[in-house]
Amino acid sequence: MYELLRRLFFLPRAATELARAIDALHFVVIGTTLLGSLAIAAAAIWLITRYRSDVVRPTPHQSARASREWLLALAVVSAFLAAWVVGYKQFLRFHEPAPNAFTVYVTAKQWMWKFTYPDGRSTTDILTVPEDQPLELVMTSRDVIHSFYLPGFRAKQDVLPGRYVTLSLGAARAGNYRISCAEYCGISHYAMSGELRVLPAREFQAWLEAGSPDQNSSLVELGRTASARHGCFACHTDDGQTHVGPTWSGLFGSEVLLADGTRVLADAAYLTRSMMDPQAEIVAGFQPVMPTYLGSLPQPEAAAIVEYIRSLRRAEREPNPTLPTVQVAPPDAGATRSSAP
Amino acid sequence: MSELADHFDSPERQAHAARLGMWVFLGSELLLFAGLFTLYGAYRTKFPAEFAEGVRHSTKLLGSLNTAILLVSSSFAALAVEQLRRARRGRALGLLLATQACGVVFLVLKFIEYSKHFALGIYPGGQGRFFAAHASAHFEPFWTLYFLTTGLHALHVAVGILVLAFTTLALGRGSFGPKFIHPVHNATLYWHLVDLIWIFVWPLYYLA
Amino acid sequence: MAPLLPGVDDSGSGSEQAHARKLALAGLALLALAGLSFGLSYLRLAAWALPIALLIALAKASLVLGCFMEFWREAVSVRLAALTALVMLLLLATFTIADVATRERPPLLPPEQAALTPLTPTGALPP
Amino acid sequence: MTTTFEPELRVVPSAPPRVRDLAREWLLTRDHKRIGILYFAATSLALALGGTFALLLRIEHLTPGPTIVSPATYDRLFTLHGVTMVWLFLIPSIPTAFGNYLVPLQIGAREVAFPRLNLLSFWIYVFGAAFVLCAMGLGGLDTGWTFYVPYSSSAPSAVVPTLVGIFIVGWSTILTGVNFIVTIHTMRARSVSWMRLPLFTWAIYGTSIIQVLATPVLGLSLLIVMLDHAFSWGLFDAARGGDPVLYQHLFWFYSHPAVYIMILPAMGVISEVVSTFAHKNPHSYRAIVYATLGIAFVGFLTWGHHMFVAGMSVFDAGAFGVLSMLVAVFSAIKVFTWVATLRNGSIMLKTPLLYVFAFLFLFVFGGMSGVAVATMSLDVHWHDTYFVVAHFHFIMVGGALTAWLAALHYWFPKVTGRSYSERVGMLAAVLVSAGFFATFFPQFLLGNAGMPRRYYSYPPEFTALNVASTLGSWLLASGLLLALFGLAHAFLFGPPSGDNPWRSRCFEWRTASPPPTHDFEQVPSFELDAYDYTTPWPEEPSLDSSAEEPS
Ligand code: HEA
Ligand code: HEA
Ligand code: HEC
Ligand code: CUA
Ligand SMILES: [Cu+2]
Repeated sequence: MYELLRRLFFLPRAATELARAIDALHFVVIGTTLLGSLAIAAAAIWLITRYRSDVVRPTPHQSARASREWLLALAVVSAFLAAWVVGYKQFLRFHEPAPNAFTVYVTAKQWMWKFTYPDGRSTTDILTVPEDQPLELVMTSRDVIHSFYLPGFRAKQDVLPGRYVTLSLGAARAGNYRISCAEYCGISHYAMSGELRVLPAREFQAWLEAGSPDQNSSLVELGRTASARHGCFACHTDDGQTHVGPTWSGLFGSEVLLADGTRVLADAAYLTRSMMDPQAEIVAGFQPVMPTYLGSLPQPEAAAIVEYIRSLRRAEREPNPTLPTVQVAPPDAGATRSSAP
Repeated sequence: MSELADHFDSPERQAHAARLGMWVFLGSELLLFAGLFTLYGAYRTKFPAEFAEGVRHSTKLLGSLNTAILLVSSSFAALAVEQLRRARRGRALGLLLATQACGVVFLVLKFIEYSKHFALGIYPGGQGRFFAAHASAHFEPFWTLYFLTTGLHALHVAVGILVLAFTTLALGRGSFGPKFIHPVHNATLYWHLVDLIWIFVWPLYYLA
Repeated sequence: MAPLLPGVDDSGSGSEQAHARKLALAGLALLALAGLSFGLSYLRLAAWALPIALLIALAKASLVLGCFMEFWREAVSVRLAALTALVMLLLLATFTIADVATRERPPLLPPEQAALTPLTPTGALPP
Repeated sequence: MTTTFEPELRVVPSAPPRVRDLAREWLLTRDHKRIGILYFAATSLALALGGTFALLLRIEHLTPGPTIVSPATYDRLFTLHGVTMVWLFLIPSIPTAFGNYLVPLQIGAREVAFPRLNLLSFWIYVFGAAFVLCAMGLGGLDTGWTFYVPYSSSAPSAVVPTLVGIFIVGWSTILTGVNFIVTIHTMRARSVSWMRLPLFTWAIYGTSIIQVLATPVLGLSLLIVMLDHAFSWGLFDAARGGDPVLYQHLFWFYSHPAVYIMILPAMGVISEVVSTFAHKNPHSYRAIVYATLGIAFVGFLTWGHHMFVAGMSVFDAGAFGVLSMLVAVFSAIKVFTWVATLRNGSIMLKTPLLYVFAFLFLFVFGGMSGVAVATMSLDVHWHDTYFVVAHFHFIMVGGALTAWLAALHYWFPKVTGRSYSERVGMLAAVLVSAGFFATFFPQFLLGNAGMPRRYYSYPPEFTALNVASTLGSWLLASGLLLALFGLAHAFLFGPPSGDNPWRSRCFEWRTASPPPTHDFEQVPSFELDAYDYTTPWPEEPSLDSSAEEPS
């Protein structure tokens, strides 16, 4: 039944559980639309034929009863609100941080997609991810607004310059899915496409091992040197001591209490936001003194620092994680501002 | 210009139409500034520290002097209408001229303010050496909004002066009398709106 | 005070004169409020400075509206027109500022989902 | 204002005096009826232009790859199409052409409140429109009609002149709005109280409120974009702390209410036509009035539904989602009322009613697809795809343009005093509706399949649906041409229609057709309600409706 309807509505194959749930809502809402407009049209035809008259006659003055009007309005509004409730819940799932997520950094620019992986490697326009692991994208743009669109996931998110936005996609079924740019971004907007390849775990591992032969330092190592170079250790430590800022040890995956009383999960997205927009979320008990690194900390280095912070919680147990080696793009020459005051 | 246009059936209706038209137009003008107030609120939420600091850099004395001038000018305008109602055309003319004079002084002071900012290297759009020296913080939104808001407001002051000037001329020619003052009233309404907007611009950009 | 102010004089009928005096008084009150606001700006009111300044501005605006623009003497249609415009201004500002103020935090998650236990160390890559 | 307005303008200096007088009489007229007709001519020209651009867009999509134009030209074409259709055609069309002509007649006035302002506003419109078209024609603009920053602040095209032109047109919109509000408040004949106003006038009233309050916000956002493009002020530039999403807030705070500027007058037309051709009072007059005002006000609260995936906070997104659902209810109430009005009527099936029938089906479909895109999780998939394109064409073409055609046929005898051929009219209506459906229904499916909008070329698997859409657009265009041809023919050769061929009770029909210069020889007392069909008019023989059919 689902399959039939999906084909009838020209929807592409659904990659995730969430996409299927959205399709179900889709069928209900569009089904109502079709039936509703046909019903209205049918009623109009019937009334026109029934009351059509060759002679213009006086007609009785009719007025609706207010109670009935209210009832009708209430019925319609409740139907619409029901759709909203279900839709909003599903919508939120695109923005929930997923535990265990496979996080990829996405950089959009006219007219290509660049993907930076947890192990530091980068690819253009083709994104390869493992099956059965929730996928999370942390995205930013180098120039104008683009929109990352995965029809198979029923997912889309505008990618903005100067900001990191996240998109949680859930675990996908193996297969190839089209990526398009959905926000007009200039003359080659229509050509800014890519492909998402979801591989079964084994194949993914093979892909990982096959790629990037000439990489020479681990991403974690790179993250450590980048942190040192950008002066993070002036305020942060990696050994559990609190300094000007909170320590990074054990930070990743923990729950952070913010100054305004809310709690957030310290995932890749949060850490990235902490670097790029530190004033937005202030950790409880600290001063809002951290400068923003937006524009001065290039994407690959930010990714590396996040990986480094992530490594700090397992450092006690499992030293020297055997992450694949990486290659990081040279620091971004296009950065517009220096961090030095 | 005769007092009653032929498609109106009474002078009261015509006056009501003119006043309503003016007020609706003022509502429209208010929404022009609504966008600027909104941007102010949004950017201040984003950069509270920069905005607080920006306010400290503004030309507070001149701005406050301008506030006083506008308030006084508005009082003059209101009194002018009052005098006209009592058929004192001479006084009304004087008060209207005083209102315009205040407006001109306002614009002159505004000009001085701007040149002070320029001297410090503060230009709209985050251009100038002030911003180069404070590259780690984002002062640009505050200053760009400052120039945009006060500039647009100054434009309205200028238009207000012109409107008042035309009204004064017509009044001098004797077009309006105690029974037919709504053109004058409307011109002052516009002036009051310009004042109203400044009443909110002032604390936002100069005081706190 | 009256002779000092242009436009206010002692001739004319009582109620007319009272009206002119009222206008003059309103003008003075406006200046006084502005002075108050100016003075307060030198105190260190921190977070309170802006709300207080805006409250005073509101008071001044009501004076201008009420006395100079004769808002309350206008027809209902006129008052409605002005009020509608004001409401629209507030709506635009409220929703836009709310966006900036509530960004990047999904506050509407049910607590059991928000409160996640620390992750397994191998979160990055599949085994 | 009785002194003559000395025209300095010499329109055609060398022409013989008769032409010159005629030109002066029309181009400097302060008669609301003539201004309405001038507006009609100007906005129809805009429709023809915008429609021509649309046909080119469709032809380009006949094949997946390049077909007739280059990518750069395609981008300019859809921007031209959107800008022309929205600001030069649909927003002014019904209010300025039909509103100007009919509102004074419907309220028993001899003029609008500010006739000179009315003329001024027409010329501002013409000037602004010419500016926009020249700028875009000569310089080109490729940002889409939404001008999103940061693309628009650096786009290598004629951003500034085009926006200046739209800014000018905006002034015309505001002045027209002020004029109508004041007219309806102060110019009503004594017996025409608020709750006796014809529904079309109510619709124009609601529209004017939106025009006056929303347009300045558009003006401001365009101004900021211009300053950015011209002087690099960068208020929304991320590198300078700016936030491009704030631009979108400002733009949609205008543009969502603007879509109700487009649909409310159309709804007003439908209310009139349904009641007239059913010869029955609206099932609930009050419901329609309150729904009109409800749309005008609540319509201001939903702008964020264009930004669900724009990087807005999920809190705001949820709020805008729920408010969008609320505004939709008012439209539903209207639809139900129109249908219920037909019950127990004495229905005369003529071309305008046929258009109303098309409107009902297409508007409900399009409106419900609006509810579908307001359902947040669904919009994540549909946003900026052809599904949205289909949604708004269903409402703006299937709804508003259809209502415009209905109005054209309905008031044609009122304005010209002639009757058109029902046979041609009905054939055109069927062609337009069928062509419309063939053009835009496939676009819903394209959106589902994941084809983004503003795409010059597309993957080959979308070919079949695109070809169907293109063929449909030709059918639609021929239907429109046939309708225009029918009316043009009737204008020149049509038989006289009589003063009130539809046997309408609405106030504008209580004077001659076409009306005398001062609208009413003597303003009637309007004792009978605009929608009172309970009694036959004494002087009016109950006519056999087939007698109306022109031979
Ligand atoms: C005249 C123009 C017009 C009108 C009236 C509307 C009306 C509505 N629109 Fe539409 N819209 C546009 C023009 C219009 N729109 C345009 C131009 C765009 C795209 C802009 C761009 O990006 O370029 C757009 C885009 C747009 C979006 C953004 C999509 C996206 O970009 O992702 C959304 C999202 O919520 C939306 C929602 C709605 C809703 C809820 C209504 C409601 O008002 C509809 C209400 C009507 C009904 C609901 C029908 C009547 C209902 C019944 C009779 C009930 C039947 C009963 C049952 C079946 C229960 N519109
Ligand atoms: C009022 C609004 C309106 C109207 C009426 C239309 C009418 C039509 N539109 Fe338009 N459209 C928009 C508003 C409108 N559109 C907007 C706002 C956009 C978004 C732009 C953007 O992305 O920025 C858009 C985008 C848009 C696209 C998407 C482009 C893209 O994203 O790549 C397409 C594609 O098919 C399209 C097609 C059509 C067609 C086939 C018609 C047809 O209905 C047209 C029918 C009309 C005619 C065919 C004219 C007939 C008359 C003549 C031919 C007369 C001949 C001349 C003389 C007698 C002098 N439109
Ligand atoms: C001037 C001191 C200073 C410097 C330099 C600094 N930080 Fe911070 N940082 C802080 C403070 C104080 C906090 C806590 C308050 C807050 O959240 O902003 C913090 C918080 C953080 C957090 C969130 C920690 C948590 O417990 O949630 C991260 C991640 C972070 N910083 C990363 C970095 C990185 C990466 C760098 C260098 C590129 C850096 N910081 C440089 C002062 C600094
Ligand atoms: Cu990138 Cu469109
Ligand atoms: Cu909308």
